Amino acid sequence: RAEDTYIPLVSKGFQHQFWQAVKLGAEQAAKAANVKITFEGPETEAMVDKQIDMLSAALAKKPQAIGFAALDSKAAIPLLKKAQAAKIPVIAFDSGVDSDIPLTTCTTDNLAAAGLAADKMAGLIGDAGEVAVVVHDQTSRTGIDRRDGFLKQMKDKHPNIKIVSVQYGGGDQLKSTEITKSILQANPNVKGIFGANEGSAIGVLNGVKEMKKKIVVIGYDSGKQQKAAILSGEMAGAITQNPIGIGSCTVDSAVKALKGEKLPKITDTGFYWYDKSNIGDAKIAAVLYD
Amino acid sequence: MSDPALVKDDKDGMTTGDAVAALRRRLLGPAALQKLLAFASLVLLMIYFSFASPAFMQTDNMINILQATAVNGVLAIASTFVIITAGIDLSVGTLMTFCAVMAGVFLTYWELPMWTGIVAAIATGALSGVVSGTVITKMKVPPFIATLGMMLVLKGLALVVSGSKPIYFTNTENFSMISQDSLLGAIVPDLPIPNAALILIVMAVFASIVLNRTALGRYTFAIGSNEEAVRLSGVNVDRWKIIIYGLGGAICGVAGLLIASRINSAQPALGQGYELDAIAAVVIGGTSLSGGTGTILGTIIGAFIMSVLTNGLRILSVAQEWQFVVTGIIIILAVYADMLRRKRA
Amino acid sequence: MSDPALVKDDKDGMTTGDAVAALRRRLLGPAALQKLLAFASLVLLMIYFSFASPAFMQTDNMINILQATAVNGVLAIASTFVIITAGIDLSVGTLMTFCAVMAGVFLTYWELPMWTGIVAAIATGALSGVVSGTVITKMKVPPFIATLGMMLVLKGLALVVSGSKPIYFTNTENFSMISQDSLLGAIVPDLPIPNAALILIVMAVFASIVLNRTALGRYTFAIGSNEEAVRLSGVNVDRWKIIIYGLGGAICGVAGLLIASRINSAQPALGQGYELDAIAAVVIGGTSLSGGTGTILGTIIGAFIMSVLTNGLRILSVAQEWQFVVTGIIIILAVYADMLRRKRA
Amino acid sequence: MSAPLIAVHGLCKSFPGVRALHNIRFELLAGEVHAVMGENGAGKSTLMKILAGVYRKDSGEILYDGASVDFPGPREAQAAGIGIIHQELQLMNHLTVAQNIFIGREPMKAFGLLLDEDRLNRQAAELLGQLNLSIDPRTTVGGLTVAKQQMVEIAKALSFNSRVLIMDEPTAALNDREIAELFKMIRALKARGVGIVYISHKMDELKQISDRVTVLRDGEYVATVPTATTPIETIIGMMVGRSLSDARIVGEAPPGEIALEVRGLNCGPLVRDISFTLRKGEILGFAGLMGAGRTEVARAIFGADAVPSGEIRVNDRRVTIRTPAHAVAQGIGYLSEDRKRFGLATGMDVESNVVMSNLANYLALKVMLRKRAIRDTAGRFIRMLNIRTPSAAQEVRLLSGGNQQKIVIAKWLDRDCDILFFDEPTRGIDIGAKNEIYRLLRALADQGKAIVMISSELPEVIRMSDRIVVMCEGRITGELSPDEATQERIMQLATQRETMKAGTTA
Ligand SMILES: Nc1ncnc2c1ncn2[C@@H]1O[C@H](COP(=O)(O)OP(=O)(O)OP(=O)(O)O)[C@@H](O)[C@H]1O
Ligand SMILES: Nc1ncnc2c1ncn2[C@@H]1O[C@H](COP(=O)(O)OP(=O)(O)OP(=O)(O)O)[C@@H](O)[C@H]1O
Ligand SMILES: [Mg+2]
Ligand SMILES: [Mg+2]
Repeated sequence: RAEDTYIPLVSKGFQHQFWQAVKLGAEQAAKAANVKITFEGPETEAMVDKQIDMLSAALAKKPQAIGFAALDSKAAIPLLKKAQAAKIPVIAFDSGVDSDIPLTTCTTDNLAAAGLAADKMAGLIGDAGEVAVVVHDQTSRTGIDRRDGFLKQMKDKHPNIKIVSVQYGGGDQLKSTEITKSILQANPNVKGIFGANEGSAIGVLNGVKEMKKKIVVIGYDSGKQQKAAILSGEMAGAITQNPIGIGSCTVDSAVKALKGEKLPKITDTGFYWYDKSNIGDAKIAAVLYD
Repeated sequence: MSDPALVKDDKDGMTTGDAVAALRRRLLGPAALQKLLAFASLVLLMIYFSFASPAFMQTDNMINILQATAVNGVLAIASTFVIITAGIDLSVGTLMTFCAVMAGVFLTYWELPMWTGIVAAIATGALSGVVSGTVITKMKVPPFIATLGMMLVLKGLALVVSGSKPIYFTNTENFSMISQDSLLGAIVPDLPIPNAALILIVMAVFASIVLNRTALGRYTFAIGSNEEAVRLSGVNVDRWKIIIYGLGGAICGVAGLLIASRINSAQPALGQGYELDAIAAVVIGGTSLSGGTGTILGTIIGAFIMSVLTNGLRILSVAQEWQFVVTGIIIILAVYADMLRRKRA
Repeated sequence: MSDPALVKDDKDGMTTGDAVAALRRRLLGPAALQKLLAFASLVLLMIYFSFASPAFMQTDNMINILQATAVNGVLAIASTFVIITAGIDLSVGTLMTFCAVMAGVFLTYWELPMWTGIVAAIATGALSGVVSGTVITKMKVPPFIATLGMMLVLKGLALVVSGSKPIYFTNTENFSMISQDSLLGAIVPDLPIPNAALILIVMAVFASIVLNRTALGRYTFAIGSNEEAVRLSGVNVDRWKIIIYGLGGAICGVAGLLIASRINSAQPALGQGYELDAIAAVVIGGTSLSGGTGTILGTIIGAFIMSVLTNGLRILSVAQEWQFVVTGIIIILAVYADMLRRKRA
Repeated sequence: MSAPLIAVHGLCKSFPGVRALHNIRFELLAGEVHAVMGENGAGKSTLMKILAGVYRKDSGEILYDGASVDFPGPREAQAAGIGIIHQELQLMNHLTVAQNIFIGREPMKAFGLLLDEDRLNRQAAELLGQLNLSIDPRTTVGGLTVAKQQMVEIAKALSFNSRVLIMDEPTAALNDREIAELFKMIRALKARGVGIVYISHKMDELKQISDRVTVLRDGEYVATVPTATTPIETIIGMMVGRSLSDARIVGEAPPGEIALEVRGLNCGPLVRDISFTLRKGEILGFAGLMGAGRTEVARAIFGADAVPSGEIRVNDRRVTIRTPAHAVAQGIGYLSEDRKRFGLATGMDVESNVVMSNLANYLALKVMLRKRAIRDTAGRFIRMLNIRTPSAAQEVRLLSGGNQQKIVIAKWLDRDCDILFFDEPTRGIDIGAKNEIYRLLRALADQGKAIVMISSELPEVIRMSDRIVVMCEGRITGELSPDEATQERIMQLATQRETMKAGTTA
């Protein structure tokens, strides 16, 4: 029976708003499908082993299916094999696993999304000049992909733009603020900064404001402050994934798998550029969170 | 027996000449020199960074550093009290966050006027400190564990109370003024020192007075020096320790207001890890972890060493992984320098 | 005057009857009872979770718990030595990571045979411990700061050496066996206890022997009890302290191997925060942070309390923010229970 | 006769494994100095701690001013007018003298918000003045000598204006002048009607100051007698159950060859141009006032502090000693005067402390401890030195002060050093045990060991030494043979300050 169906989601984190939005999407889908879910993730995206412990505990509860956002593409493979042996369907979300066990992966192409941010940045600063990046993490998948996507696009497509600094603020608004201020202090000619997740973007915004600079700020993800900054023009725009969509996709795919439906290898939940002009569009508003 | 110069101070009828001589001694004597030496690491760092990058020694960067020191500085002041008692408080970081969240609850969820939020943050901090102090004194749980437990409890509660999402101060537009505006700049336009730095200074002066001129301060040192002796002297050590932890908590409440006003929101997931920075600042500033000694001035210098270092390395665009290495080494060297200075004195 | 039972042990000529009585006393006497009581918190937790969820008390889940305890347990063993000397080691977490990275460098980057990776990890740990110990003894930097500095240095170095990305053990397929396979399960199919748990037990036995039956262990306790007295007894305290930190570091190297083999990679950003879990386990296990007392058995119990708690709360699907709150409270209560037990004894 | 201030009946107190007090009687009158005597571990301190509210009694009755009391803590006892000077110093080392004295009773100003430091210092200066103490109230206590710290403790206890004042070995670290000063204070208090309990192991003080003596033995009440009419020998007899002699203790053979030679040793202000020789089989006494620098000389030779300049020769071989480990390797041992801080790991058991400096001798395969051998050694010393402990596994901190001192001695006996510095070896030790220690030192010398005995008790130095070196202000001011050595002669050298020395030769 559907209401006895239990699907734990083991995520990469839970405190950040991005993951809270994924959780929201998953809960909505679970309610619609009348299944029970839980959602948990380690405190930082470095804690690969803690995530493995969470996955073990989730499997111990003998769930009907499982959702998993791997912090490391290889580390969990033995456990996933165990799940496969126990005939528990696995749905990957956010980023994939080096294995064909997951029936599908609900994800966004972070590299391409950050590339789009680079294109937008180039357009806004006239395709030349100095640019800096504030990233949340230098070892987590999302941090690496967003950084590399942005840098590669700049190098390949916008050779006149120079990246003067890439620094990491742990997604901590205060640290990111201080980092931004130091970047602006050391590089007064910077024309734009890209903040690679919500905390970094808010930090960049604060830092630019405190230094009383007028430069192009591009953010990532959403949240009340970013939305307000885009409306007020302090932020030029931001990339958003569809976290709510990722969450609902994960649960929906799991439910489909339990019904025996065939799933595509990858379910792209998409990403979007939003700015003052389109922030009100229904399609955009649906993927933003507060 | 004792230094005659010192004894003379005792006498009530000092002549003007005596007073001048005393002042000179105070400013130029070996004790003053020793205090100046405490600044040595800080000054050395600043000189180095000034030569290494022209962007460092500029008014606006100095103001950046002032502002960047505020939160850690206030947390370090809170920690100083506890550390002088030979205790430790690992919960300062998450307590700061929890206080910020409580301010958010009052101001945004309940739409109350701004002063209530300020009171709420400080009262929450004091209350939590009192709880820690009670666990430590009445349940005899060592401070490290009691405050480690509180760290987790407060981290959880901050998430619970805020609903795991940031609280924005939408109802109190001028909340951000607390830390970001510059009262001083409004009077002296050339000195746009942000309020955050002013608050740090005010807290430092307040803490210095409490530590050096009140009974609370006296018992802080006494307990850190020999708790059993204080107890045998008939002092209610438990009560004073609870008060000291409560005071530390209240000061964390101020830090909570500062950070919330700085980033214009209460971020429930932030805070863990800040306690180590605060403790490092305290120890770099010459306060001993085994208790009984310490100064607020030292703590402030320690906090500035930490933020000058971070700021300078960032201005030099040192790769982040190397920033960790350098920071680790400098923390050790700064404390080593302080040891040497003390030994020579 | 004194308890005759205690004195009798001294005499050489014990009769068989005496021996039996002694054995009985050892197993059933108040001392033994007291030791059993140390398990009380652990047993209570396990009973509670067994009733609360059928999924808890199952072989699979017990094996999960064993597996999950291994890394923290080994780190806690390393911390036990240092804490008994009245020191502290905040670098155990990042050192573990750095050792794992070094194993990765040997095995994957340089493609050397597996034993070299094992040696590299342990030697790196020992070396780093020796550096901490030297900073503490020769530069007289307090352990808290020396190891806080080392924590940052090692965190940075792990990123530098690995190039800020995970190192996979692609060249040594069976590296994952170290922790994940089950030697025991191969012999007794019903007991598929993972090697990680076996290694934890081996390390615990080894550490117990070192602590209780060697000169190193005796000096560990003596230094924690009164370092100055030991020095004035003509013991080269500095050298022994460096050895003790070195031993702690080497044990962290074992933890590094365990975690790397568990997650099949060396993750350079992992590790910070693990030191607090390790210290909590040590203190819950009855070792005093002020030095001079402690047991490895207690530490192991402490580590199990931590992992049973974490696992149980997850199995009960307690909301994560509440998990923090509950964990914080239980840590405090477990140490409180241990205090009560000691006081009564 | 008035009703007693304190009356104790049938008091019992046990610690785990130890029956510290059993069925104790005790009585204190107003205006009386009542000495409590007994061997180490007899239960004196325990009884006093119960009276002062530090410990709770197990059973029995305490009448204070005729009313039954049971103080839950020291604060309550103090409030009721019972003050105590603890045997072990209880000071806050980082605080100043004045701050220590008035802890918990600080004068305030600004409506009770701020401390009135000036008044605090003035009050302290007054109090110290009454005691004739030249201590600046603003110096930090941690930097004072043990003697001065002891005086601070006394000043603090006096400042309470208590009706009962308990003094647990207040003179253990004081010199004669300071003791005389203290006795003056005690007489003044007595005249004011304060009841004083006085504990000491120095028998000569009894007659000087006390009115009555209560003797305890093994935690039991023995007798209460008036001091004036009871011979000291009788009291000693009641304490130890036998009589003791106080004849000079001389060696069997004349001293042998030179074991240690020190030439021109300098180390800080308290070790200035020290030269002396020490022979095998000899006991060399180091006399002097507190603060003369004798401890510093011993510590300098032992490598415990900064490396000294000058020459040290052991068995006619020049040696460099930088750490205590070097010193011990050269066969030099040092027993500190402050056993709690420098002598013992008090949290560990008796046996661990006994073998502390000699652990290498108890190892199998160079790493594993030979536990049985350790226990045997501990047992041997417990019997030999008559250490009162329930077992070799008892924690040292639970033993009485005198028994702790014996464990320090056992530690160095076990190490079997050829040159031994005993710094105040009998401080806080009862008269019976003192005699044992004297005999022990002499026996060691007779075995060929070279011994330096630092002591502030002149009779003891004279009684024990084959030669006496006297120090003053960091210098050696003279050397005396036992025949020339009188208390007067030693005191003269010990006070030969540099200013007075001009023109004279030492
Ligand atoms: N806290 C304690 N726990 C266990 N035993 C104790 C404790 N305090 C004292 N004792 C024991 O009680 C007995 C009496 O000790 P106490 O300190 O009263 O002796 P004392 O007469 O003052 O000796 P001394 O002259 O050496 O100071 C001793 O055997 C001692 O070991
Ligand atoms: N920690 C310290 N810091 C500064 N001065 C000290 C310290 N310890 C001792 N002193 C000084 O050293 C001097 C000698 O002290 P101490 O009483 O130990 O001398 P001593 O001659 O060895 O006495 P004793 O008769 O006890 O052996 C004192 O004048 C004291 O002021
Ligand atoms: Mg006593
Ligand atoms: Mg001395």
